[in-house]
Amino acid sequence: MGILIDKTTRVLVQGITGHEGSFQAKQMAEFGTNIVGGVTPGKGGSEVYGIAVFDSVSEAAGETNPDASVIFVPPRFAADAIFEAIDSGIELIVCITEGIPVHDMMRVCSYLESASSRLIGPNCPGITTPGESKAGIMPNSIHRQGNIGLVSRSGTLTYEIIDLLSRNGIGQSTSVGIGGDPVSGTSFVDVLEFFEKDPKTHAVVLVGEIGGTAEEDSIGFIKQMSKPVISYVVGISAPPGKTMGHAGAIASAGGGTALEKIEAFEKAGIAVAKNPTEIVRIIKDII
Amino acid sequence: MGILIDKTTRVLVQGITGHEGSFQAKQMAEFGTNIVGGVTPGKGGSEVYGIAVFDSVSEAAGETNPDASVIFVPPRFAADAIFEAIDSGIELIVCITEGIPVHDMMRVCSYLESASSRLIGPNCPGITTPGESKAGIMPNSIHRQGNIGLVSRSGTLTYEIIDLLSRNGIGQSTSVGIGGDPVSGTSFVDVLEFFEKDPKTHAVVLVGEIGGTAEEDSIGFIKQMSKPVISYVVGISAPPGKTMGHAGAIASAGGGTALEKIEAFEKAGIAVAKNPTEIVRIIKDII
Amino acid sequence: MKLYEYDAKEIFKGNSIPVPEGSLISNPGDAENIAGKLGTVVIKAQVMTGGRGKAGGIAKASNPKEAYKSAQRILGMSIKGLPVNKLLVEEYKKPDKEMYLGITIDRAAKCPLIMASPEGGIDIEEIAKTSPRKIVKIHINPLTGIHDYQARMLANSLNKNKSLMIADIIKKLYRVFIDYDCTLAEINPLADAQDGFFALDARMVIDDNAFFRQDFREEETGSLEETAKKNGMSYVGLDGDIGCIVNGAGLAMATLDLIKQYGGEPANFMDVRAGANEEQMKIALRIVSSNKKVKAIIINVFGGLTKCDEVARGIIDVIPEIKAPLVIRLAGTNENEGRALLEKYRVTLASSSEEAASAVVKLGNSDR
Amino acid sequence: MKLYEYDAKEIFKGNSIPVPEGSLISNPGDAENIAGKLGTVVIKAQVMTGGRGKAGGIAKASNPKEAYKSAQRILGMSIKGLPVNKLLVEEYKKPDKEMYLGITIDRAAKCPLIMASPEGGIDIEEIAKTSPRKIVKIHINPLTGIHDYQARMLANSLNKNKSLMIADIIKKLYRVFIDYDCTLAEINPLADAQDGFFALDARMVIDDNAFFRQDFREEETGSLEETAKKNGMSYVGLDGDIGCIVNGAGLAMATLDLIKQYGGEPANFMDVRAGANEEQMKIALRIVSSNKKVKAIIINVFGGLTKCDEVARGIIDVIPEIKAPLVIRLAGTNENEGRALLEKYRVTLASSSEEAASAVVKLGNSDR
Repeated sequence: MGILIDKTTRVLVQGITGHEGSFQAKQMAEFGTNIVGGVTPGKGGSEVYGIAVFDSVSEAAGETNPDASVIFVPPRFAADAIFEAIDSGIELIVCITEGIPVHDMMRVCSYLESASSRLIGPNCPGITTPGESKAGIMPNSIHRQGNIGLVSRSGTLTYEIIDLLSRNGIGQSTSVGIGGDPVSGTSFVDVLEFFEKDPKTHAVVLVGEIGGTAEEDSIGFIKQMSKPVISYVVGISAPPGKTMGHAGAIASAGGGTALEKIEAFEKAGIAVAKNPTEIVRIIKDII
Repeated sequence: MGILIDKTTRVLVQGITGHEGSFQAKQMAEFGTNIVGGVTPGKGGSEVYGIAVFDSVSEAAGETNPDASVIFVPPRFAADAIFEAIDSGIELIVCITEGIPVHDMMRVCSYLESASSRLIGPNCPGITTPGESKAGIMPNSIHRQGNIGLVSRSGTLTYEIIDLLSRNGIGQSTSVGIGGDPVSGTSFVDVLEFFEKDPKTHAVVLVGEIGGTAEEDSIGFIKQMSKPVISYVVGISAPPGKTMGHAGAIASAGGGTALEKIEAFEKAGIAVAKNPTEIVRIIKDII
Repeated sequence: MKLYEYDAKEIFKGNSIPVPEGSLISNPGDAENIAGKLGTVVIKAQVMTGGRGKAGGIAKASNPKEAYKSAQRILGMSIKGLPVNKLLVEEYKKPDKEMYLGITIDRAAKCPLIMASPEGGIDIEEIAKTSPRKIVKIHINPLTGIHDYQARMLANSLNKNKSLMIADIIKKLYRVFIDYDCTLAEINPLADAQDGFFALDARMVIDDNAFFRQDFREEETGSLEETAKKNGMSYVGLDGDIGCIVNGAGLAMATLDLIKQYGGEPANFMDVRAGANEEQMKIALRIVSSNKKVKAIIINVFGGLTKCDEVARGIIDVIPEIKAPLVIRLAGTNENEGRALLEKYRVTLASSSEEAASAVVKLGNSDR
Repeated sequence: MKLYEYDAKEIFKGNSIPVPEGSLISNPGDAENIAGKLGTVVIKAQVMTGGRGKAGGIAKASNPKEAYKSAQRILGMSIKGLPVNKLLVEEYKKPDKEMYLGITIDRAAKCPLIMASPEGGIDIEEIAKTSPRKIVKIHINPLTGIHDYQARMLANSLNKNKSLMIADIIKKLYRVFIDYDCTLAEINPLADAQDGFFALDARMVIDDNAFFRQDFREEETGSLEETAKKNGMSYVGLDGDIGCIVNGAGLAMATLDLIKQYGGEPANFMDVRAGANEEQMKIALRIVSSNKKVKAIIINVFGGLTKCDEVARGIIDVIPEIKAPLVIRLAGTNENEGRALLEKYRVTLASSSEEAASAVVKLGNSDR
């Protein structure tokens, strides 16, 4: 249950021999993720924590038949790694890498339009379905099984909210970090559509931030949903024209401010939390 | 009836103010084609034989709602014209132009994979459904309504065969010239699939020539067809390594000779005519 | 990274986009000389901000003396706090018509967006407000690049009679946009002058993430933003007095928002990134506390990759140097170890973001 | 258009694909000089045909004198009928291993196809026959271009330990393939030598249709092929004695095939294209009849755009110059007018392609 991944999902790790890749592969394995292999060009034949390493995704795909791949390769090689995963027919690609040139991502996303793969990220913490599987880098300890879906553009703020929910006895069906880059594979709406269909999910928390119109663009679908959505948007104090940490977190005179987003949600009758604690309160009110 | 086009098909002519474009637009109109407009950049607002000319396909599309476009623009601008037609949502694009760089056509064909348009050609005489419509340059006088589908990589040879069929009382459901270039939009198989589904078509004549494996690639489908296919392949006397007029008509040590194709058809039990007259004889035997 | 007008125009020139003849200078005498050669010139302050014209940073001079005087005046100016050290002196092109041409990234469509408007010389946002119907927008497929027919359609919307020339400029601007990894490439205004079209102003913003394949180097300013960036962190100066150190951009923004909710004003945004360690934390604290306005500092860390005990050790090393009171909230990996280490120091420990924000605002307001 | 090895290697060099140092020369003295500088050299006949090695057109020379002698010998040769006028003299690179690398167009897949094989130095068709499993093939999406991972996979199949260097060459070869509108770009053999990888032979074929944007000019040979091409027609010389003039490539091939069926041998393929007119027909007849072997000529025209009366007029103008008997078949637009014009001349009129072919073969066989 939950969305996108579960116990049966066969996960590949691209960039598995790197510092972060190997550490996170271990963390995922400890969480219970069914890791079937890793890829690092030139390191084929070696092992990382008992996980077989291959030279290429196609080779790994032939041997291990993966459903998903989590990408940890450095920014300048990351787009290539995504193309490789797409061309190898990997259904779900989670790209953790931060700092990929936006022109690379535009090319990747354009290519994805005629491919059957789904890309989560880049610059994202990935996906966790508590009790099932984790394809990403969220801390193992914070999750708790339950019925709240979470989708967020953020990283640590997502952990904070998941942790807060769990401490308050509110478990999650699946938590999805879609990433903080201006151009990325999967949108709020895409994830909301999955949650809407998922019988285990009873309500969804949407965590947005400044920049772009991804939050506003989700309103149309949220209004059609049968399940309540609680929104939380950060960056009220962000000055326009400045990038706030995430490449995509930049508001301008042309739009993308937190207040605009919050107003749009309120106008559409969607619950808006002012801080993490309020998310908990609103969920408790609803359920 | 027939395939791809009929009386109701709304046809646009790209490059309508050129020498060939204007002449052929007139011919098409005289044949009965429902020509709804023409396009030549910079000539918007003028008329050609009473046909309104627009500056761009999107403008023409907005005003005239075409289903098909026939392209007569010079080779160096032709790929751009095809892209314009695809992006304007034209369902059927017939590109007459000869001499388009093959790299341009590879790009176009790759783009077509994720588009909803169908491209016939380039370097082709187009499509004629006798009694209905003509989107191309086949001579008006040679056609006769009937039940034989014709698909060919050739130009004048196609006219010759159509003429011969008509003179012998054998009418055509639709005649399709898919073009003599090495990389083109629609294959033998694509057209055969249409003929197989078309109730008016009782048998199909396939005219092939040297170069590539388009003929061999169609055998699998022909064997599944409920309708008889009569093949005719030219170029037995062509020396390997020489381009015989058409950019795509070149056989090599690696393959693509007429004899290989003929043998493949014969081995698959597909009727092979040795000359145009034999096509007529075989059809008369069958029907 | 934003480019100076002069740098952007150099790139334009190298890519055959017509710009007025001109030079970059830093003293009034040079302005005089150049005006002697070029005739009537325009003198433009090279500072990284809009509204230069309104601030008096752009002047027309019809003779060398006038050029000298204007250059002298503008070189003495500060525009929005930025001192004017360099001027672009270029040939004056009288525009019969000023148009807008810009390429940006459409985040929702995930592709380049070219915008053209026959009304130029003002901000595109302004045009969008006053005459939105006069902006023609075309999306470009990043895999195929711009098609001739698209350049033609955009050009037609600007000037049908001269569309070939304009289409050519559009294609070249798109080339620049791609080749230089731009997030913005803008000609505003594009002037239709007696002797052709000219980019009278040029704006380019380069994707920082593409620096590994682009030959740009950011100007050294010695700013806190720069120091942070060099250390792999992200710092943005703000107007308030509460210093902030947070791991993760989203949590940092959330923390700033909470400070505001509790009536405080953040002095800065500071994201030490997910993998922050002892050394990073020390640098971060020094950067944030170097802002004299800072009355109190909040450190809000949710440890995933980051280990709270390492963070605590980094803080402890720097505590003797810091005068402002510290409010620290550590959660996640090794949370208890981190808190234990800090307990013996004169810092306020909070157990949630809200509690920390509330506490730091109180400390900031209390005059010590 | 095929390029000479030397021209292809110049392009390779300009695109940083390593080739042995060498020069193009046309007299033995130059070969001697170059050998003096380069040490052991390889001397290669520059003719546009395969099998130069077997024909003795390639020689190794370990000293200047030997180089002089070999150059002198090869410059006197003809290979498959082509006189050797130029030699490439280049540094000898001893290959530890010879590999194959080529990019072509996969017509069925409609995209570039890169092929690599650890067995090089022989034709790819030969490799395909003897060890098909040793050829690795990768299709490239023409919109995205080659991905690093694809270059890596191909390189790994050649030599895993040196895959970075090979991948680099593969990417550069792809760049050449695209930038020069190639239908073939081939390095065979690619040598793994002591001091690196080298393209020991280079083959490039350029798409004639892309000449408007490529800076190539075909060598002037004065051949009939060339004259026909300049006049917008397509001529291919064959070994027989029946001259052929047809409008349309498919119909021309069909006509040739019919001539064979009736026991004749065509002297040429000649497509005068769909829009042939009076003038074109005159040129075509003169080209075809200039082949002294021609004993009879067939003209087979199916008029669409082409008008049969115009064709007839063109023929009539040239009839006095033509000694070989003419068989003419006109069908389609203005067929009757065309036939009527020709009736008073000593030509054979046929009413179908078959009839025409049969007639021309008979005429060709009868000794006049």
